[in-house]
Amino acid sequence: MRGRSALSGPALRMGGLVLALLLLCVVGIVTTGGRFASVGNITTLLALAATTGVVSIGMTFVITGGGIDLSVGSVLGLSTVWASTLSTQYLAEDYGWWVMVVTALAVGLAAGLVNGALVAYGKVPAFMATLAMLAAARGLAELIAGRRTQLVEVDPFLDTFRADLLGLPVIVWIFIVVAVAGWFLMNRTTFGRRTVAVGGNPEAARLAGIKIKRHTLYLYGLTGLTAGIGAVMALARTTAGSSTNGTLLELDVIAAVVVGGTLLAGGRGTITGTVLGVLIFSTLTNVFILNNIDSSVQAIAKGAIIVGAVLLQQWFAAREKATST
Amino acid sequence: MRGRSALSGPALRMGGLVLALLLLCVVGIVTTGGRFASVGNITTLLALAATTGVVSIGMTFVITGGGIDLSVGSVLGLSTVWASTLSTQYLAEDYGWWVMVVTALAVGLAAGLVNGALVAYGKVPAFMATLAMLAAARGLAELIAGRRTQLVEVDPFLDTFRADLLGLPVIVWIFIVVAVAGWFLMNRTTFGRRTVAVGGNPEAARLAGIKIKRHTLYLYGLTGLTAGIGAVMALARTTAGSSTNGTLLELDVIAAVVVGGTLLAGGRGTITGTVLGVLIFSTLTNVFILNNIDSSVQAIAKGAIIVGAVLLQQWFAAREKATST
Amino acid sequence: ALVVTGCVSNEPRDEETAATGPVTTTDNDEPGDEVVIGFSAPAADHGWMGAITSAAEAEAEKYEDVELRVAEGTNDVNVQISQIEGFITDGVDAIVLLPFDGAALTEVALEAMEAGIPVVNVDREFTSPFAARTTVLGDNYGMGVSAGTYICEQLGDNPDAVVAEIAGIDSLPLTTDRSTGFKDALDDCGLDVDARVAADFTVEGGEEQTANLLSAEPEIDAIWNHDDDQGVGVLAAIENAGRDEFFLVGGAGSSNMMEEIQSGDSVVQATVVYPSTQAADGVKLARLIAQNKTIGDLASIGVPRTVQLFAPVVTADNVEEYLPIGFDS
Amino acid sequence: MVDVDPPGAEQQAQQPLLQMRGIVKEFPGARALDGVDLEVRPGEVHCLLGQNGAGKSTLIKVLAGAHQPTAGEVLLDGEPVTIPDPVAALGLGIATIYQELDVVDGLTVAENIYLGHELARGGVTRRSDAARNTREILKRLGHPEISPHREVGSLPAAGKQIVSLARALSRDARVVVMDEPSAVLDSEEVENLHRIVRELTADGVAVIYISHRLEEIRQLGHRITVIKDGRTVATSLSVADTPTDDLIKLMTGRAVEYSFPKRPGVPEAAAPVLEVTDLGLGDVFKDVSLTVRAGEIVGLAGLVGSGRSEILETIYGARRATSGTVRLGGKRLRGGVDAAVAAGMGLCPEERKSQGLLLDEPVYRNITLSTFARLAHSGWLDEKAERAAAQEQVEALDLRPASVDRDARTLSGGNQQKALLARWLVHGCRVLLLDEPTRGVDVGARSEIYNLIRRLADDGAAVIVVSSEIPEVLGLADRVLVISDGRAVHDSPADDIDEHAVLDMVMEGSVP
Ligand SMILES: Nc1ncnc2c1ncn2[C@@H]1O[C@H](COP(=O)(O)OP(=O)(O)OP(=O)(O)O)[C@@H](O)[C@H]1O
Ligand SMILES: Nc1ncnc2c1ncn2[C@@H]1O[C@H](COP(=O)(O)OP(=O)(O)OP(=O)(O)O)[C@@H](O)[C@H]1O
Ligand SMILES: O[C@@H]1[C@H](O)[C@H](O)CO[C@H]1O
Ligand SMILES: [Mg+2]
Ligand SMILES: [Mg+2]
Repeated sequence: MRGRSALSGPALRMGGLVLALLLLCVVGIVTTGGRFASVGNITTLLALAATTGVVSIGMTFVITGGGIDLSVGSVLGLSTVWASTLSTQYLAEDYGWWVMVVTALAVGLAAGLVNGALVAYGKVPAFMATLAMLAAARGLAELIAGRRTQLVEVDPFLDTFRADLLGLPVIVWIFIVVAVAGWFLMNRTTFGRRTVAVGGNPEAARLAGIKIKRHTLYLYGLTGLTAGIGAVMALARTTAGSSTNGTLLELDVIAAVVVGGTLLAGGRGTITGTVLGVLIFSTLTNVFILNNIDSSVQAIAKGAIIVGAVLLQQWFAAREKATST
Repeated sequence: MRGRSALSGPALRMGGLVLALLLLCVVGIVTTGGRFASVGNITTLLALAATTGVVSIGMTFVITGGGIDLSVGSVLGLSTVWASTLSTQYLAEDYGWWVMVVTALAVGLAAGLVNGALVAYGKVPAFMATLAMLAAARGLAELIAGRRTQLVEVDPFLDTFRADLLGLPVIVWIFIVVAVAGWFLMNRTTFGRRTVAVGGNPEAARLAGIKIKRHTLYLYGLTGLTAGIGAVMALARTTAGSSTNGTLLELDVIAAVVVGGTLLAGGRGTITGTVLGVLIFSTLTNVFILNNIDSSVQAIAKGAIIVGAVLLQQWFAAREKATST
Repeated sequence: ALVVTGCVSNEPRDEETAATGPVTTTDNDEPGDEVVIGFSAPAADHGWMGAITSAAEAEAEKYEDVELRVAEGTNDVNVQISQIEGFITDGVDAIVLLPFDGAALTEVALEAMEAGIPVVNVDREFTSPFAARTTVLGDNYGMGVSAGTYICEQLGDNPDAVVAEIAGIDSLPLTTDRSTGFKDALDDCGLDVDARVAADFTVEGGEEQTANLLSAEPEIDAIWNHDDDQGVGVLAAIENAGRDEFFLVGGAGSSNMMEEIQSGDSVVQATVVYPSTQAADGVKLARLIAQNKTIGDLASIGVPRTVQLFAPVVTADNVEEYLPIGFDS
Repeated sequence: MVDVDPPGAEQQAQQPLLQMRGIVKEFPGARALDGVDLEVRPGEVHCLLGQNGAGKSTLIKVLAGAHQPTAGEVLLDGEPVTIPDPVAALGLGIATIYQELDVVDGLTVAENIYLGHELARGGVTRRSDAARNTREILKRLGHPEISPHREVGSLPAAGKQIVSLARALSRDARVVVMDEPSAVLDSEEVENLHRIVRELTADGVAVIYISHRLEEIRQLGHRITVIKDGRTVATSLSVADTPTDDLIKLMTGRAVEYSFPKRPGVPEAAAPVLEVTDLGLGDVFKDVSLTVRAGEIVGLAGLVGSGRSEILETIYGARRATSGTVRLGGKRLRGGVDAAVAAGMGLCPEERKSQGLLLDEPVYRNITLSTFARLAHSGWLDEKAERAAAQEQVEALDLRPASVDRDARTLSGGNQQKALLARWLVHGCRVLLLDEPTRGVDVGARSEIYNLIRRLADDGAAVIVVSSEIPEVLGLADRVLVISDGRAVHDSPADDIDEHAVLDMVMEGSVP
């Protein structure tokens, strides 16, 4: 009944995740020594986390708002393809690299809005609408790409997004900016509050005067937009657009969000948790590879660790409950 | 409070699905003439539907009961691998083909029970627990198979399950039997009624004296078991066990179940709908193949058709509501 | 080995060159009986596989007597089996089949053969010799051997050299074949694989896995990358990391890897060709089989049972020669 | 108030059937029960009284095996028993009707009634037996028209309550516990319920009855136990011998004026704020016209299912009217709820949990759900202002506990209702639509809510109140509309009509 639980609650709830991440780091350091803790490796790790991370921020919103978006991976793929078609690249050569960026963002946003319109106004269950988009966007990407990998030749684009800034790659900065913006949006704005309300009890939100359909539309648009941002990052990282970009990304992203503590049923979302979830998974892969572990064993260990992280988190949540008495 | 809607409701709700299936058949006949409607083609179509179909029946239960099982595909793969290891096959040579069948079913059941235990007793969200199982089972299958495809050499096994019975392949019969049993289990037994209760209002179910944890355990066990049955069918159809069997099966299965009208949130499930959902997707693939359609265009069309089917179904549901007022 | 490559790449070429490719045939290209050929291959989820289907389609286009029915590319063996069953029901004249998993498609191919439809098996081999009339093979084990041998030659007498391997999809038997061949060849000169990742044949996978790999191994002497499609990502990661102390050997033979080799200033020194034209060869041979024709330049009658394609190592020395058969990632 | 002689008055003192002693229940963050004693005899209606949050529901959940007590013992026939889970309670012959509707929407009426104790042979349900028995039970409950095969999700709240009741009856219990069973029922249904309860007690069954309607307790109960702040403050009071004022004092610890606030009368000149003209919604209701002036409270009386909730929801824009218009301050309202809220309308819905609250969010966010955007500065939340606004209402409404940071889930039913009212108080509505505003609210809070509604009206708001308690409508409203079968059959000042007249009208309309 005291006010303190509001302060300590979320902090404690994150405890399990932070502990899991620290444990992983300790394992990394113990097993590989300086190789894990090196600046280069940490940079690599962050750069690898960045794309998934940005899309996960968007996904956190849509899940908190009571939805799900299975199409993020294929929309990201479509965006990379569209932004790297020859004609887009020609335009970018003439007018500047922002043409490619705008194209990627616009494609992501548009796909997201289509999802949102289907879910909010067409009343198609989110799972179905975005599954359909998954298939359709992948197909469209293949058509546009003609099953080719499209190399990015626009040097100013590559120079901008592959550069380092204050010792960190630009794409890591993008992740940081998106995460911070996402945190503010979720916790400090009316948009975030509406998201929680719409996901927690849509009928109550509607009767309180919140435009739940329009908000749902925005949520999917936002997630699509992050897929578009992710596409720009993938283009920069891989220097190529391909319809296979983002394959199975949706699973990684949803796993990170849910391991982070966002309720899959909606109504509760945590950006901090999502960031930790993303870092846990990237660190995991990194530690595996540093130790040269067989990919099958990796898969088994990954399964075990997902379960372990959730159990740990629950243990902390239970403790939180107990201490707040 | 009139009684009639109980009779007309489900029938009408299925109307959209039946219509969608009929439409697809008409398209098939119009575009390919006799080739679609031939006995051989219909048999092919049903055989294709069978494995997905059996697993979808299991998935209908777990979703109706408020859960989800993302691991069915990789558990199916693991079961095929385990049931076709050399040692199992030796045993089967000595004692009879049932050894392979029992192995496949046991592996499926065991994996399902592990899922169930994690969800019910470990309180791990279903999405996470079964995602972990997805990764772990696939890894384990790869380890056991040593990334080799294992040929089934036990002839009695192949003779039994690749045979025809009354003009239909045995695996189609298995699908029919599982579907009928599933329908009966869902609609005519205490197990089925409790499944709806557990998914629809777990608190009410608990207060009514239902042991919801144990029931949840059973539900995942059941789904694992259907993955095991699916493995037997896959072994028969492909004459080989492989860790790649069942890749992405979960998406097809969930799509079929949800398009069929089972509520993803739980509390409402329809076996008839699931069967129709499975048939719609197989027919779709079949018509595509017969018409020689580019796979990218297929993907786009598939997306459009998923959305179309859901909208059609909704239109029927709306009509139902209107008439039952 | 018998060379049947070079007929076509996925670059559209003008009729004339193609019809009179390096291996000149007899009047086999004259129109004959109408034949319907069913074609099925895994999903075109990477450039090589995309090129496989495109090349097969382009090949069929050239013959007015060929109607090619292309089934949806799929990585689901169950679906692929039903595609073949469909072809059998349709009574096509021949089937060209690149199975997702050779073992799993063997039975249905046998059924086709028993139904009197000749099957041309491409790339991933069936487990029964009776399941195909003719088999067109790349050489996966041989690819590994070629790459390993090349690396042995380059690193020669340095037993401490660090060798890394970037495989494709780990769960595919062909990956195991390639890795085994690679390991065997390295064994011969006293080297071993110090680090290994699997990049799933995708550009993204290549970038991600390589980034981690480079972090794991601060000093590398040589890398073999199984697949040039994922190679785009592999190169991006290498560039991200600013590393160049090693050389890289590619796999499959994409045109952009060949261009890298040609440029001379890239870490890419060589690539091992795994022809993306094998399904096109399959179509060609299926047509001949269905029309009861035979291959020219052979004394024997009838299309051969097995055609194993040559898997040469492409280096700066011979890249000019191979560029035309490179496929677009 | 009717003063019926309690039917069991002649009952002699006998061995108690059920005893609960020193029951303590702690929740993380709250001690809900702090030593409760209860003693129930066979064949009696034992009433459990207490303010919202006193711990009544928690106590009966302990008895039902849904909660495990932290301390204390339960005796049945003088023998101590443990009740580890709901199955055990049912096994001991204790059946419970919970305060929250505990039915499964996706199952049929018969399936709900037999959920957990299905009539089955080897796991296969005996459907025709279940249907037959269900029909019998429903007939006994006076609802032969409900089909056993109807999906419960399609029943209105009252129908669901009847299913819950039927379920308890299907158990052949020795103790039947009813937690505010009459809350969602209208007067006719309540009569029906009382008949059932009397039949049960005549058979020797003990009924534990929770209700906030004191007149009901007078009619039905034999003895009373009063709980305050998790403690028993009086046990086994005789209904016949305890004056209402004493009961209220026991419950609240103070004297509460149990009457309706004075009506100042609406001046003729008062401007019409809300004008509803010929409003209709499919065949649910038709041609509803009403005008509410500033400072006026209009009551809608009618039977359950007569369409009153739908009328409110349609005025509010939550349902799309099929005909008619709604004007607020002379301006026609178009669009949905958001437009209505923006124009200054507010609705407290009938089912507060499913329609009103974000159960896992703190109280203050529930209170500011319609205003947080207004308190925000160009999209940036001002939580300080939100808390302050919420805190003000929490104090004004005496919401308990008074913390605004608690999750809404942990509030008792009556306090949840107050939180919803607080939402519209913060908003400052010109038109307030209240659907069953005192359902499940205790006597003390009830008069507070009445005063509050009156004060709002006096401050110039136009209020419409839907209530199934006819005295409430008559006592609170300036003007009464009687709704029967989707039509307004009467419209007059409240003084011109009495309870009997209203009953006559609604009954007449309901005759098929
Ligand atoms: N699960 C829970 N966690 C924490 N506190 C709870 C929980 N359930 C109930 N409480 C608290 O226990 C107290 C008693 O609640 P209870 O629901 O028993 O009251 P009640 O007498 O039934 O009230 P009402 O008349 O409003 O229904 C309240 O203060 C409530 O906030
Ligand atoms: N969505 C709907 N579509 C059609 N009819 C409906 C719908 N919802 C409710 N009804 C019907 O409308 C009528 C009025 O329902 P409702 O229970 O809301 O009335 P009410 O007067 O508000 O009663 P209560 O006292 O329970 O609030 C009932 O016959 C009900 O079955
Ligand atoms: O699918 C694989 C890869 O694309 C490889 O690069 C060439 O061989 C094929 O079988
Ligand atoms: Mg209560
Ligand atoms: Mg109502």
